[in-house]
Amino acid sequence: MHLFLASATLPDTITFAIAAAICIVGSLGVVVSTHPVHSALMLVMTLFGVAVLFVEENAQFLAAVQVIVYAGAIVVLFLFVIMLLGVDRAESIAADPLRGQRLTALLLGLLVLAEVVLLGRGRWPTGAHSTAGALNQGTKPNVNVLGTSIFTTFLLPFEITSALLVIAIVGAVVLARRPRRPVGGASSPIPSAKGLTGPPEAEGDDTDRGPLQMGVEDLEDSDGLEAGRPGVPATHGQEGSKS
Amino acid sequence: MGDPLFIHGVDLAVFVIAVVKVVVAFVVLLVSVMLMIWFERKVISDMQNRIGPNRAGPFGILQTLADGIKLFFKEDLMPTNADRVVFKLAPYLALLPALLIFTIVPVGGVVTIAHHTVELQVADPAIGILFLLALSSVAVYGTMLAGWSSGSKYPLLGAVRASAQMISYEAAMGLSIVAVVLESHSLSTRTIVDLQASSVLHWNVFRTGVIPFLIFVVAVTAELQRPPFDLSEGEQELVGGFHTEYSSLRFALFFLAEFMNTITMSAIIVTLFLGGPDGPGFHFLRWLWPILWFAGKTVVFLYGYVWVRASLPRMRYDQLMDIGWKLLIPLSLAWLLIIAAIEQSRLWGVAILVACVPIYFLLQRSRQVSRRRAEMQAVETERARSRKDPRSVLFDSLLADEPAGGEH
Amino acid sequence: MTVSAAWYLTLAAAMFSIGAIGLLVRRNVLVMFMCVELMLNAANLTFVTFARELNDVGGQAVVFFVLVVAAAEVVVGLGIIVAIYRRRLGATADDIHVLKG
Amino acid sequence: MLGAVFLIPLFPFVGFLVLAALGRKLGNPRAGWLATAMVLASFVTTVIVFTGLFERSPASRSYTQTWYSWFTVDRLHVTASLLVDPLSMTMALFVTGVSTLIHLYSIGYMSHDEQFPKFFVYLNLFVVSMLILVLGGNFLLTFLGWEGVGVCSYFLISFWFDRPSAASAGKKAMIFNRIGDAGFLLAMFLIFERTGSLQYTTVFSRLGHVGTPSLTAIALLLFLGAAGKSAQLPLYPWLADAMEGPTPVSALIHAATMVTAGVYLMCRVAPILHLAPDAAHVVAIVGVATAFLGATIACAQNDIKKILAYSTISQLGYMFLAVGVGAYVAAIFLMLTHAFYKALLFLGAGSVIHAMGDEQDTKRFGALARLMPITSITFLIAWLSIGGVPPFSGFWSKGDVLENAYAMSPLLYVVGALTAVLTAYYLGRCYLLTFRGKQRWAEARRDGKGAGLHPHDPSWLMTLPLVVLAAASTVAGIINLPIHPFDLLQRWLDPVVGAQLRQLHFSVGTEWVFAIGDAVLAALGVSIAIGLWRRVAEHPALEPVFLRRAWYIDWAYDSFVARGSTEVAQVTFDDVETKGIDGAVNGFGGLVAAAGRRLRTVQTGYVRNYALGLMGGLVLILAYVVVRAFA
Repeated sequence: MHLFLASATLPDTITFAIAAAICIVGSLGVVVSTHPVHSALMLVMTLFGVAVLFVEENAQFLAAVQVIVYAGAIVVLFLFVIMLLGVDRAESIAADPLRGQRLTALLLGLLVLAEVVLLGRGRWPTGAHSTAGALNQGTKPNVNVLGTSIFTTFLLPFEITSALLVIAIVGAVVLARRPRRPVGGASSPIPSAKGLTGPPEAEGDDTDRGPLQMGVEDLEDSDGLEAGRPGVPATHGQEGSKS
Repeated sequence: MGDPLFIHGVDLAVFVIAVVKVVVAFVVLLVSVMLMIWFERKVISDMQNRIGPNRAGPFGILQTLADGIKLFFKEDLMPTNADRVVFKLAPYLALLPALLIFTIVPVGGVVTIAHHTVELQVADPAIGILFLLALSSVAVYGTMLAGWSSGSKYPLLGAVRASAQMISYEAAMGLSIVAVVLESHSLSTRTIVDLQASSVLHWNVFRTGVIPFLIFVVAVTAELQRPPFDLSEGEQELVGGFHTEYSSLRFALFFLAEFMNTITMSAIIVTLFLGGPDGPGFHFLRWLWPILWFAGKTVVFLYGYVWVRASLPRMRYDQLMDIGWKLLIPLSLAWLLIIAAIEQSRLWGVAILVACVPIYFLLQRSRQVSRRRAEMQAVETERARSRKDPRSVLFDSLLADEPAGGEH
Repeated sequence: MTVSAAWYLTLAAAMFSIGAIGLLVRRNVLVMFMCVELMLNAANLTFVTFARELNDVGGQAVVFFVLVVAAAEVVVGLGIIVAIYRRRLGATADDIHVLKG
Repeated sequence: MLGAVFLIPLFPFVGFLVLAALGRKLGNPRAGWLATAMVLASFVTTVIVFTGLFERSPASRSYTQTWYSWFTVDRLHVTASLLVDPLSMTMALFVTGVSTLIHLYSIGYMSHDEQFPKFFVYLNLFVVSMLILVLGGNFLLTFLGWEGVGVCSYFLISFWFDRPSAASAGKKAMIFNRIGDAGFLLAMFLIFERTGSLQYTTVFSRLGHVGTPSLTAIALLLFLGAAGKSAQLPLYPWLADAMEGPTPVSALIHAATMVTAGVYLMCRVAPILHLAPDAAHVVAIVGVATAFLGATIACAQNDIKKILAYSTISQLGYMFLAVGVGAYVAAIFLMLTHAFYKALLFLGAGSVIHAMGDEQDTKRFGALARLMPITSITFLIAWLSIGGVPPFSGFWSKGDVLENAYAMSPLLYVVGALTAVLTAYYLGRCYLLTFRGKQRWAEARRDGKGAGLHPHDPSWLMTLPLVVLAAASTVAGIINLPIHPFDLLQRWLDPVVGAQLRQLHFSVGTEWVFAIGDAVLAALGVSIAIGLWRRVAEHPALEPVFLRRAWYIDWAYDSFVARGSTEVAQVTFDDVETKGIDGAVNGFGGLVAAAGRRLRTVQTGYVRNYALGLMGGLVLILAYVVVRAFA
């Protein structure tokens, strides 16, 4: 491992240092934050750091896609779920109920880190050569190079991935769908009786809705919009229904 | 390829020029926001047959400044339930994308300063369009976090609505941009603008066949949450939208961000579809004319936004989602396919066009079916609603797909 | 000339380890999920670094696929989480141990 | 015209497909008519092809039609090709001809059967298989037909599968045939190994490079196959049991066509047999032994179909005798004539059985001649024919065989002659018991059903084949008279087997001596039969239990082979299977289950615990990589 930055220019070094710091702090933030929303924001920060590093490494397209897909879609999805499900209560991370889990985890994590850093010093040539074409092709922009590669060498994986996306969409819809309930059940004259046997009655009428509506209603079901509020300790309504 | 400014390496002059460009862009943007607010108020007043701001400065042109100063000195309130960090962070997250997107807009041609070729735009990254898409997808955060961190239900609902809306329309917007990219074979805004130069017929509006332009304008309007797509701040339902709990300077920031976004997006429309700074010029002050053309085109769009705001009623939420998912996305997708096919050969274009016809009818049929089902469900819901507590009725009507009644 | 690959790899390893530790330590399913994303990002960073180091566009292409797969994974994963939370609000990963032998 | 040869098997195949798909819809008579029409069409095509072949000069009477390359494995290249030469055409002619008649007969015979269409499905499939066997241009295609007729034989023997005896008879036939087929297969392997081909013409052209031991082995293995198919010693017992099938089946498959496939195969491989004289001797000895054995058993049987079955075995033995002594033409000649009169006998027996309400015991018949004149007369003709009474066809064909046998060894002639006497005798017994003497069926049947019977000749559908076959049996001898210009078959087959034929050097006088001797033998048998059985129905001394039980050979098979193998199987099951293999499997399963119970505690259900495990695995893998990197 080269421990010297001699070969790197100053702006590059500074950029790397800042981005790396963002990444590390962000990663730690994800793990340490008690509040899932904070974790998500820290994750976004990390993602931006990684995007910067991508640009540094001449992967402009990936940097952009990283932001568009990860920050713009995935984490937003996380936030949606967090906010709409009303599960954004702070988690008490003082102690772990699984004995020894935390210590072992820390130990293993550090071991992995140590091993990888060690690996940086070792050599294990596999003899593998470039397979998918050169990355630097004169003045050709990164987007063109990557695009050509994806639509020629990696065409089949690309198509399969698109199929995977469709499957994921269908799967998500099926998962998020609430099974149709007979309307008769919803119009039960005794709400309290229904409350004993099933989920709260507010769910009665929605038969076919997306996660958005559902989420808000869950929030409502859980007896209190307070659930959607940050900073409210986990001591209310649905504590009983947990266990 | 790339910014000609950095071709010969970075020296002090280059550095200074870059910094100057940033500062100028920032200042210009802020000032134009100020003017925009004034402009909007004045135009709407005119349309509503009243005078509008006329006290501060000539024609009330300093009214915005006065409002800003007032807001600056107001008490900064923070709700007790608020998530303090995020609450403070959100306005900046809203402002930042608006500012950054403007950096890739070419506001004029190319000038030479101190032997350096300088493009009149803050930056010209090779992946400019991706940058635009990335930032517009990041723009959701400000809204979303602001609403959530307020710790209050109306802002939360407003934020959820807004972000759902933004995410929905982003797809259509992206697809219509792809049509432009397909025509220009480049992601750089400078290249896109250059390719449109010299003739009105080279403008992407015509080269992509108008449809992507229309889709883009509608989608951008929804992204900006300008009327008629400003449901997230429907006063009757949600008080003031996601920034209900904000006050003082933080509120000003949101306000700023909103109008800055409007300006930026108008500029982007002009850049992508209307040739940017392209237009006839004179030898006298050669560098000035493109800038004027650019500003003029942008103002036309700004006026359009104001005009729309003054004249169109707000849409219903289900209509909004319908337009986004069932009209704009399929349409832009189909159009994109057709353009791509024509790019390949004319025969392919015809083939795809023909293929789109049955798909269109299929979509029509599915819409019909879903509408009928929704109507049937509405009846059931009406029955169930009669015995619910008022609060849930409110939310059902705000968030349900089916017509909530009263707004027809 | 930018910073040497070793630094990037070390950074990626650190991120990976942090993500892994987070996955093992946190009980909130959503946060665990985010930790998985962290680990994925670390892997992506490694890929990109090697792509640069070996001058092979394959590394970047793989990252592209990882992004797409991550998106699909999150969609389904969050769907599952929504389904779980619908049953029992505020459940943590430890509450869902019905799969034990 | 030769190009039409593919139509020969195609017609019945189409019939088979149509009947298999739509047989039930076509219903009782129509399905039968369709099947018959298809076989008739096949017959007509065969005649056309035959004439085409006939027009050619004798030297060029060999034509191979290749459909397509069937498969290729390394050196083995097998084509689906048909071989048209005098031998195959002779077989094809008589197969399709006899099949047509028996199909016709079956329409009447099976008219009351509920599975009428299915019967014709099988029958058509059988004809297809038989034709492929006969016309196949290589060993493998012949083997395909060989197996096809085997499976059809199984289907048809067990046609009334609700009778346990029929079901087990089918199984028995299958098992005995399998033994023979194994021989055939091994022979094919050996042929391919030695000559590199399975095509008849190629194989025969390369025989010069193959050593005599190999040829003997090939010939013996092929003979094993032929013995299985043609019911020779020691694989003959299934044929008697095969009589459980419907009588037309017995006539077609188990008398006229399928069982002669072995003889056909032997004639087909005459070049091999010719070069392996030891094997030929074995064939001749086994043949004559079978002939004698079958004849003696037939003398003591009461069941009319059993008599005919053992008679068939005996006659097949005769044919193998002919093959073994190198008289291939005589074998084919005997096969042809035998096909006529044996089919006639079976169909006649079928008529009688039909008329007697499914009674098969000759001791319960008697005096049917007046009631069933046509059946009686045709049966009489068949008897005289098979008995070798001049000028019926059997006289000529059998005489031919005996003459050749004598040329090889007088001993063979003596046994053959004895058999000839026996043949005339036991069929005379059968005829006399059935059609002459006292009427016994009314009182003999204890269930009293016999009293109400009014036996009569069946409809024209069934009598027509009888008459045609009777005519054929009478005059078929003219196709190969021992006088030069009239030895048609001899000259016709000359291109195929002429080179391997044993040349006889008898003077005309000697020929006359042989002919008179044959006639005397026949007369002897006939007169003994008439003398003994004309009036009396019981001669216990002439029907010893020893013969009635068929030399106890079935019993021997049962006691030694069947029971022995059952014992072995039982021991294997008890000790090896139950204790050894099952024990090991169960023990392993128990081990896994026990381990699972122990390991179950690891399965906590906590996702994070599992993740911990994953992480541990990662650490280990990385550790390995690190060690590799530095090592």
